[in-house]
Amino acid sequence: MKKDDLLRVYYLMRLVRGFETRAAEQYTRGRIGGFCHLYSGEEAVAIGALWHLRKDDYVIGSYRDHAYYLLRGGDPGRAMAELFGHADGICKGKGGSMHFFDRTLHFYGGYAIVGGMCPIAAGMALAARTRGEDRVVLCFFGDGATNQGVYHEALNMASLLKLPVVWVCENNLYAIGTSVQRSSAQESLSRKAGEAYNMPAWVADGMDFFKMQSVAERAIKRARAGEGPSFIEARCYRYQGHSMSDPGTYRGKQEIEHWRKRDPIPKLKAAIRGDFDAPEAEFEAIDRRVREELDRAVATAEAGRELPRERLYEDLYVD
Amino acid sequence: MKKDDLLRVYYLMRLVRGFETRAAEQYTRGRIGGFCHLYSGEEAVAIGALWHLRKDDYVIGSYRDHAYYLLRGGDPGRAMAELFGHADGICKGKGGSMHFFDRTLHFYGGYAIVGGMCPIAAGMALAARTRGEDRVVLCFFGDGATNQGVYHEALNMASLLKLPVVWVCENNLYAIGTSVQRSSAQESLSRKAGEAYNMPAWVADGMDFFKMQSVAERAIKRARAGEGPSFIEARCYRYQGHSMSDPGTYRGKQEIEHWRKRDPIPKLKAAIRGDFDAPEAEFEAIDRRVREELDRAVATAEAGRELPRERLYEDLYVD
Amino acid sequence: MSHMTYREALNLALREEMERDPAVIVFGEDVAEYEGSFKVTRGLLKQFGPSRVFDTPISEAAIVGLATGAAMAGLRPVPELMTVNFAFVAMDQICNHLAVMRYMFGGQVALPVTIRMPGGGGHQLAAQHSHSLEHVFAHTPGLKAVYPATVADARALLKAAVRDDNPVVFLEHEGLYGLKGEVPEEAEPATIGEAAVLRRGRDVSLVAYGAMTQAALAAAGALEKEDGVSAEVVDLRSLRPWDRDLVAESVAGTHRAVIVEEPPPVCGVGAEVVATLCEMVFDRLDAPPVRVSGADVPMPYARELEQSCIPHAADVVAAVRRMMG
Amino acid sequence: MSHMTYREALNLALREEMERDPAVIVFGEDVAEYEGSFKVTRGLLKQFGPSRVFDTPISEAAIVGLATGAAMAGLRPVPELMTVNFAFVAMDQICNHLAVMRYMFGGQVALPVTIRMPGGGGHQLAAQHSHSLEHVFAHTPGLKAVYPATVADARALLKAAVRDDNPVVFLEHEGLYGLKGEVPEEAEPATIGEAAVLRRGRDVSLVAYGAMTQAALAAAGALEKEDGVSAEVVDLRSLRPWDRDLVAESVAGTHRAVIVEEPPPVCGVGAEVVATLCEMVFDRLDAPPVRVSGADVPMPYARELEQSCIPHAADVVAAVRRMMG
Ligand SMILES: Cc1ncc(C[n+]2csc(CCOP(=O)(O)OP(=O)(O)O)c2C)c(N)n1
Ligand SMILES: Cc1ncc(C[n+]2csc(CCOP(=O)(O)OP(=O)(O)O)c2C)c(N)n1
Ligand SMILES: [Mg+2]
Ligand SMILES: [Mg+2]
Repeated sequence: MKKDDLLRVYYLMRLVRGFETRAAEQYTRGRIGGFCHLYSGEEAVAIGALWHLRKDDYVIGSYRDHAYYLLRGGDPGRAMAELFGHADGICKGKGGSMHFFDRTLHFYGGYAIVGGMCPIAAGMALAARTRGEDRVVLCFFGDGATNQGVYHEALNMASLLKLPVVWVCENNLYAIGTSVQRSSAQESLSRKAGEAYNMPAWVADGMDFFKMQSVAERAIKRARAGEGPSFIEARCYRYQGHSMSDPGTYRGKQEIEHWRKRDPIPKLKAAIRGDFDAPEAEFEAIDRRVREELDRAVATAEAGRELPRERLYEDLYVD
Repeated sequence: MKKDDLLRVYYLMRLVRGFETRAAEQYTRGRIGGFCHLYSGEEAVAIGALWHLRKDDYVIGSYRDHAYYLLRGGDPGRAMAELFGHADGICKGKGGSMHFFDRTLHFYGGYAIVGGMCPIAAGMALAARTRGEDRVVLCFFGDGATNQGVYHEALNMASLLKLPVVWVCENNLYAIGTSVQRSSAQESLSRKAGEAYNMPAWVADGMDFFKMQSVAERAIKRARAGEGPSFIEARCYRYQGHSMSDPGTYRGKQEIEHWRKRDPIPKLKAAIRGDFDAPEAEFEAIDRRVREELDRAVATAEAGRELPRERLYEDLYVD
Repeated sequence: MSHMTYREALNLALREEMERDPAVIVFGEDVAEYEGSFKVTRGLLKQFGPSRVFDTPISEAAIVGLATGAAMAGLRPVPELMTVNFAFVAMDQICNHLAVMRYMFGGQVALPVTIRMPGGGGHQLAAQHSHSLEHVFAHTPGLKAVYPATVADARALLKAAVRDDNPVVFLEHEGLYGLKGEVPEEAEPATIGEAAVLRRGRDVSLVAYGAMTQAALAAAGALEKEDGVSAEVVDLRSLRPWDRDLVAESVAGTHRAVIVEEPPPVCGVGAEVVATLCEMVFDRLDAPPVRVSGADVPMPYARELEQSCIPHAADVVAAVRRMMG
Repeated sequence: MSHMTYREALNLALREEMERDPAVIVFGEDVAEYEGSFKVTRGLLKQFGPSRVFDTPISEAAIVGLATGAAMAGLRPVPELMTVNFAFVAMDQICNHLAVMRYMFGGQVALPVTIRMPGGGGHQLAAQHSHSLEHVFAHTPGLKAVYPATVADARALLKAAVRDDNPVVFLEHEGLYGLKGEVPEEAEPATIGEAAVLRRGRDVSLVAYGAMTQAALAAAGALEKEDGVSAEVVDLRSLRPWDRDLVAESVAGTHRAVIVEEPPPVCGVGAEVVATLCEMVFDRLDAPPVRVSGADVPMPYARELEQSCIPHAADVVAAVRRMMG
């Protein structure tokens, strides 16, 4: 990869991480309500998985969805406005943190029901295939989703119909307070999917951008070529509790430390520096740019307001 | 196995087959309504699977359930009365063909929703385990059930909790008009279950009593010993359409012929004759006994009547 | 005009809409090669090929989700659930995904999905296979729900549902598939949300939908002949949105209302109609509006018992007599 | 008497029932080690051990099925669904298995299952996480459904549910967990199916349940002070069976009824109450009974918008003023 590209990856990492930090701050200040799930620690998964995606490909995922929107090219200001519940938010404040969505970016939503988005992903792929397009669908979900019935139905159907879906399982080892060991009889989620639904299934290091993008490239190519779905189990970790209201005390300090040592950001930085001449100032400039963007995002959000009550009944039906 | 036991198996085969023939007749005469699914062709599956079960073990299954009830020691007369919708039927005529149930025999029901009985089976096993009993649960369902979400949830849960369940998949190659190939991305249903839920999974010849009982014996022992659930894929065939209202034209004559040649009844007879001195008259006596029992069953059913309308609201709640 | 069955009218509507718009696709359990459990999709695979008409595994939740995703990405899916009973396993996809998505995403997406669901009792299918779930769909903002009662409506409402840019739950009554009637040569889609007066009357309004319109019509005939009572019969046709105005107008004219519904009463469509009549025309009521509903039990298998759970014309007649008496 | 929160009262009831009967077991997502999303199951794992209190995967349908099977084989399971929203994925197991089994098997089996489900809006959880499904459970023969509105009832109704030999859907309002109140030292189980008059009044009956009793009580206070109107407040407590007699008696006394419910109105509990009042006390009504219901939209996330969807005391007051005016 070229240096510019790598610096862009670095930028995206910082952007996603930084956005979550701001979201946490605003949540603590009471500006954001409801559930707010942060992606911090898992950046390499989404950035890697989405790296080879075309603009017209589809993305869909769970409620831990700020990153997907930002990575598809979303506007941090409109994202923050959505978190504030404001009318200029991505979904006019009707969706909130768990329900980001931007049709123009082909980011088709964050969903709050575990596993619920999986058959919808298959449906998008079906539409693409039916119209003879070579678009691909990337679907993100957690380890916990693999215990939900509809997930199994969706994987079977996608494989049977050879639909162009890439299933990206963010295996961060926990579903709220329950570890994968305690929730899945088959701890290898790639085997659980691959064997049962007869599709290629890979394990990837979700803390490493390079590993993620290379597996995802294969999966996307396969899907685009009409060879059907495949499955990526991205082993990763969320640094924070499940959501802003979870202290996350079920995980030992040592475990958290272990994973924090594998943080994707310094790892990426080191990799860039190993291959290129890249003075600290270059990274600092990016950090500053991100900071400014996010300052603006918060300012935008602060300046907005909720939809007026009269517009409550809008957006329910197409006339 | 001793000759007496084998003749008992022969008797059970005849009883199950004969009951279905009578049910079909009565259905055609309009005495039986609703859906009526016959087990003809699959006798060896249930007889083999249940052979090593103790009286106090639990059995549960799908709507194709006449055999389960009869094989647990049920009364063909009360079964036929249930099909007629009469008050002296097993469920007072409230259940019908798809919902046989006899608490005293620990046969805990036939269920009409594909896959719906699977978590219930796990729950019965949980109760046994919680009370420190060594009872085992045998759960029957079709190939089609393996595409239903709740089935996956149940298998995972049973394996995770190490519950004493034996999952018996009657893979008769079709779910109504849809073949396994066209409905399951993983055609090997044993692999689909075994790999995904980390439990032993065997394929057995469901047209052969001996094969079935020997696999089931292992599975039951395992469960009884507290080693957790296992899975049996019984490869079998239903001779009739899916239910009495399905002509079954989606299957070729040749295919049906092929399977009919493997009919479990003559196969069993030949095996008995190979090992023992067993003149035709012995078999004929059994055939006659079955005929008489079934004549009585039909007569019982014909003599009955429906629950009076005043009793419509009974059996809804425990007071 | 041509003469056909309710089943044939549905089939015709599907064919017409598929011919009209290549975005319309049909899928579900045994809808393609087997041509549907009730043969409503007969001939579609042959005419439109496997990319537009295909069979799925027994995975109702995924069937609905597949339709939702396909609609979001530009198709116009018309999945079939083999019967409405299996909507229970797909309830989350119907009520907590399909229904809410447009709203929660701020109106960014249209979801033109029509989910066909045959249902209703009367065939001795017992408790697990005899549900009517219209009250759930009628309750749920974001959905539309329709229930044709006539052959002409089977076609016209299905065409309207398929062309609607919103999710529509399309309920069909298994007992009506053989019903015969006329359909116009050139069928226009119906307007979803409009009820119809099936029979004019002065003394009481019988409000019904689906198969219960048959009971209401028969009751109206008997009341006329035997009691000299003139009953108006209103067919709701749509359950969400529903035609409050037409129903209120009818009752304002007759001053009496009997609502006929097949499922058990509690929190049902009948309750909604009564509550709405109170809100709209309370002062015009000469008697309390009453419901004639299914028995409040799971459906029993036995023939007579089952029949005693389902409202018949005689029950409607009796209710009217009590009211007038 | 001791003073505690609604949450603590639920916890106490669980402990008491588990101490009383070794057949009572508790399971669900994060109920054991994590002690419950809302901490209602705090301390249970420690006190009763992992064979009676355990965590499950995110598999609500199987959670309910597990409870059903365990109950059929002699236990008395009290599963928790993390929130009522996830009942959608378990709807088939609740409404088409648990609810119907006793009946369809001719009364051979008892199913003492209590499914606890926290729910209700007001916390900005948006469309997919703010459902109220009581209308579905109230509709379904074979189920019982209760919804405690007070701290004492949280304990007494939960004890009653656990001891009941029938399936009980036990609804808890997330907004009430912090509510404080008195519970008697020795709590007897409540009687499922009995409503309660929370406040006596002469001019109008405010019928509510769950968190909406708070709005009704506040409205009654305001009406007394500001309008000199004396409002009676009836808490339904049970939604299936529900106390038609007590509600009818109250309305027969006041001649006016306002029903307050949190979810959208169509085919809801409010509609059922109105329809029943028409059947029982139509002639005693001085005004049409009205519903004050949630807005007929999926729940929006934004704070003010969400609040405008949920009935408040002011809405109830306004409805009464319109009615009296
Ligand atoms: C069907 C359903 N059940 C329960 C929940 C509550 N819930 C929200 S997130 C969550 C854990 C999901 O864990 P996982 O899938 O691993 O994703 P992660 O949060 O770790 O990214 C649970 C149980 C839900 N949203 N949907
Ligand atoms: C959830 C659900 N979906 C659809 C049906 C309708 N249906 C009844 S039986 C059946 C086929 C089941 O096939 P399989 O599981 O292979 O069992 P078999 O009938 O072959 O014994 C279908 C689709 C149902 N009963 N339940
Ligand atoms: Mg996780
Ligand atoms: Mg089969």
